[in-house]
Amino acid sequence: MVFLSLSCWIRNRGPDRYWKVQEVLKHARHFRGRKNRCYSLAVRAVRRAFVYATKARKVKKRNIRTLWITRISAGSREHGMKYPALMNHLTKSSVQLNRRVLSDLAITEPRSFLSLAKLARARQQEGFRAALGDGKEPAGVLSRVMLQ
Amino acid sequence: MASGLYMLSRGALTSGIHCQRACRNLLLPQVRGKKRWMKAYTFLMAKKLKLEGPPPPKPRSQQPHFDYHAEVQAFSTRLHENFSLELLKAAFINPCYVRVEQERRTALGVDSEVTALVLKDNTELSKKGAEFTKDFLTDWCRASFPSLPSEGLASIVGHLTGPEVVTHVARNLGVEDLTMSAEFPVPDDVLQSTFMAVIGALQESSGAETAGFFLRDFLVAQLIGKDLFDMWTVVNPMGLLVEELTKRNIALPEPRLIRSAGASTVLPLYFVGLYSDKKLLAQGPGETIAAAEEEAARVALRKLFGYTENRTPSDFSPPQQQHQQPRIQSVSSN
Amino acid sequence: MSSFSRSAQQWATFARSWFLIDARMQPPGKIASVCSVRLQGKHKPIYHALSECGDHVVVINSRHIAFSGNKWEQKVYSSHTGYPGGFKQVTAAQLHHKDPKAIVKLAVYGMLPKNLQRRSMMQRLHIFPEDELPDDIRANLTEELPQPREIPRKLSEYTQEEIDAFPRLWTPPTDYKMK
Amino acid sequence: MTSRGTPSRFLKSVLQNGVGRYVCQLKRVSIIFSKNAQSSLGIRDFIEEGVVDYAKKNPGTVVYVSPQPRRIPKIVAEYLNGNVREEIVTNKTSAQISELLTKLSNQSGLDIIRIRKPQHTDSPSIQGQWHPFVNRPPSIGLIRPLKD
Repeated sequence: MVFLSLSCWIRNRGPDRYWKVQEVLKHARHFRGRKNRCYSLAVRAVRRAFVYATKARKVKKRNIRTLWITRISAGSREHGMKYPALMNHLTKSSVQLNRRVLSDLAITEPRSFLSLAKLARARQQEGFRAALGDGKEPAGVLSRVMLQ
Repeated sequence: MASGLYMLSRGALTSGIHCQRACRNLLLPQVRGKKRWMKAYTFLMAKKLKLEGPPPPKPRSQQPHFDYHAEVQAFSTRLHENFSLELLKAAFINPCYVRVEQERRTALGVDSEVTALVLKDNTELSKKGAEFTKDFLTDWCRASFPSLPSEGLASIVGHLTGPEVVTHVARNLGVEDLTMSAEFPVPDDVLQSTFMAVIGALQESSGAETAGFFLRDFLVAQLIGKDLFDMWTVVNPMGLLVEELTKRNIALPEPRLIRSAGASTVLPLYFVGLYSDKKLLAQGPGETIAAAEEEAARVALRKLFGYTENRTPSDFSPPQQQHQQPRIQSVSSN
Repeated sequence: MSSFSRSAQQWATFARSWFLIDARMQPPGKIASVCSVRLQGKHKPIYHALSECGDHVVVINSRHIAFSGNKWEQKVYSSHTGYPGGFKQVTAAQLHHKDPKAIVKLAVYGMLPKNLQRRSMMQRLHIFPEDELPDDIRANLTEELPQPREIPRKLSEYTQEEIDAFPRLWTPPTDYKMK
Repeated sequence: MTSRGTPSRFLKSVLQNGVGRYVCQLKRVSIIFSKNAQSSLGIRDFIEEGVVDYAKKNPGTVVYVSPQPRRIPKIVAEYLNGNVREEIVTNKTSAQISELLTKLSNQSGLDIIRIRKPQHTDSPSIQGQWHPFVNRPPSIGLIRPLKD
């Protein structure tokens, strides 16, 4: 190649590698071992870390939801209910609190959580009563209960 | 940038005869692209910084873009207050600054009669402001916590007017930039007296009520999230509780162990309940029975004094006259 | 309501409780599931996998556990010593005879999550074959857990009136011979 | 970005701003531009059209306009808590710059880094935080002596 002027030649030289390396090492400074200072090791680790970070953004939501559910179930067990029953009957009594709020309530506001559990319990009993009727069999059915 | 150009041209000169034509052109166009001298330059500067240490801080008033009058005016309007500007400017002048300025002028050999330094320092304003602050805060605390004894009130007021809180507030209100002080960074006591002087100036220019709202909005707001016994050191809460209960003619507390877990381990937990007249006054957890009892006494005191965590929040609503202006501000801020 | 100081509140929230459970006539699996929840701390609303908030569980009367079916003879506990020919297999009855704590311990160990905290959780499990407890452990206890299964009554524990009043499906003839 | 590698903080405000009254946290704006450079065209427009309006609308902010030869045009914003932000406004139009200034004056001046949670409180609990004895009936006091 022919360069007519020095400035064109200077412009043509490749990019400065130092800054490219720094761009990568910037993200690797907190890594353990030589990964935090050697480019060739760092570049792989950084790429892997970014892949993990991308995937973790979805997984985090899942994990946090599991944690909420564990906490709510612990809280509801303290009041003698199971988690599915609590959630089901809260929904039926149109309490639209989500799991995050419920788990926060179980930790920081135990009394509100207790009243929610009581509400769910009342709804459950109501449901049972509606399903079982008043203990009488439907018309036209003879059963041992009636004979007694 | 200039040094970079210089280095390049020197390199070109030594590189040979056939470059001489190019060399003449070199100074004209600016070299684009990656600044390859930057790495060496950055390293040099970092090394220099490491050897010499960071430069001494320079007051904002000596840096470019600083118009004292405009800054003071903006300070006044920013806080939605009507300061009289002369008073406010006087409030920022500390006696140490006046003294140093006087010395500087005599050292320069300026005739003291021709350019006499006519500056009023803020000693009076500061004294006045400090007094007003103390009075107002004591009144406010008494109104908000009517059952708190005077020692507690004094310690809350002492905390709020103490150097730690006041300098924190002053630094975050931009008082430090405007303060005329002999030293920089401004020492804590100077900053504190300056802030008090600002309050004094406000009281003189717009009256005690406005100054009271100012104090409520900026100093009392620092109480949020604070525990009573963070500010008030009580060594023997049980003794204080007994004293308080005898004052109110309530039966004396009787501590009882109500819960315990892991008593023989290194992580025990005891719950001690204080019963007065067979009613549960308070309960408190602790690592040992003595600590739990003390904690229970503290809880009982908090309840007695009305300083529990679930008390009604203090009233910070804007005063009636200023009702229009802050609302517009808050809308525009959203 | 409470308004404790911050340090006291923290100490109370993260304190470890000590639970007591009586394993007399209980199926070991049910005992183990109760224990493993408490050991992991999953019964607390502050549960977090990394905060090690599990409690202590004391199991007494582990010698008197009850298996259903013919598990005492049929259930096999296998292990391998690592040497050739080192595959050991013992039935539940044999194992229980050798070590009355082993069956409950293995059942709990299998129900805990398989991670690095498993060993430290197991250290918080205290099993005693009989109902005698050392004094230092007895001092720690906070609560007794209800037994997961109601203990069935033996025939010898019924009074004669109760036996007479028991409804009968069929009255045997007088000349009926019991096999 | 990996979340471990980036700095983070909790949500907070300067001096409980907004509890009593709202104080605009932007105390000083310096507009630095070149009188004849092409890249300062937009900011020169803005200075002709909008800067006076801006200064009138925000009397609590001191605006300095300083032409400096052959400079990258920028806006230096100083906040009450002492933080300084520089915004480069090369080749930006007048409307964009006005938008940027509004944004700067609405900010609190705290570091713009990842905020761990969208809400934060110093005293999370009103009813008292959960502790192991909160939901235990008082009848289960100290454990009964075992039958020996």
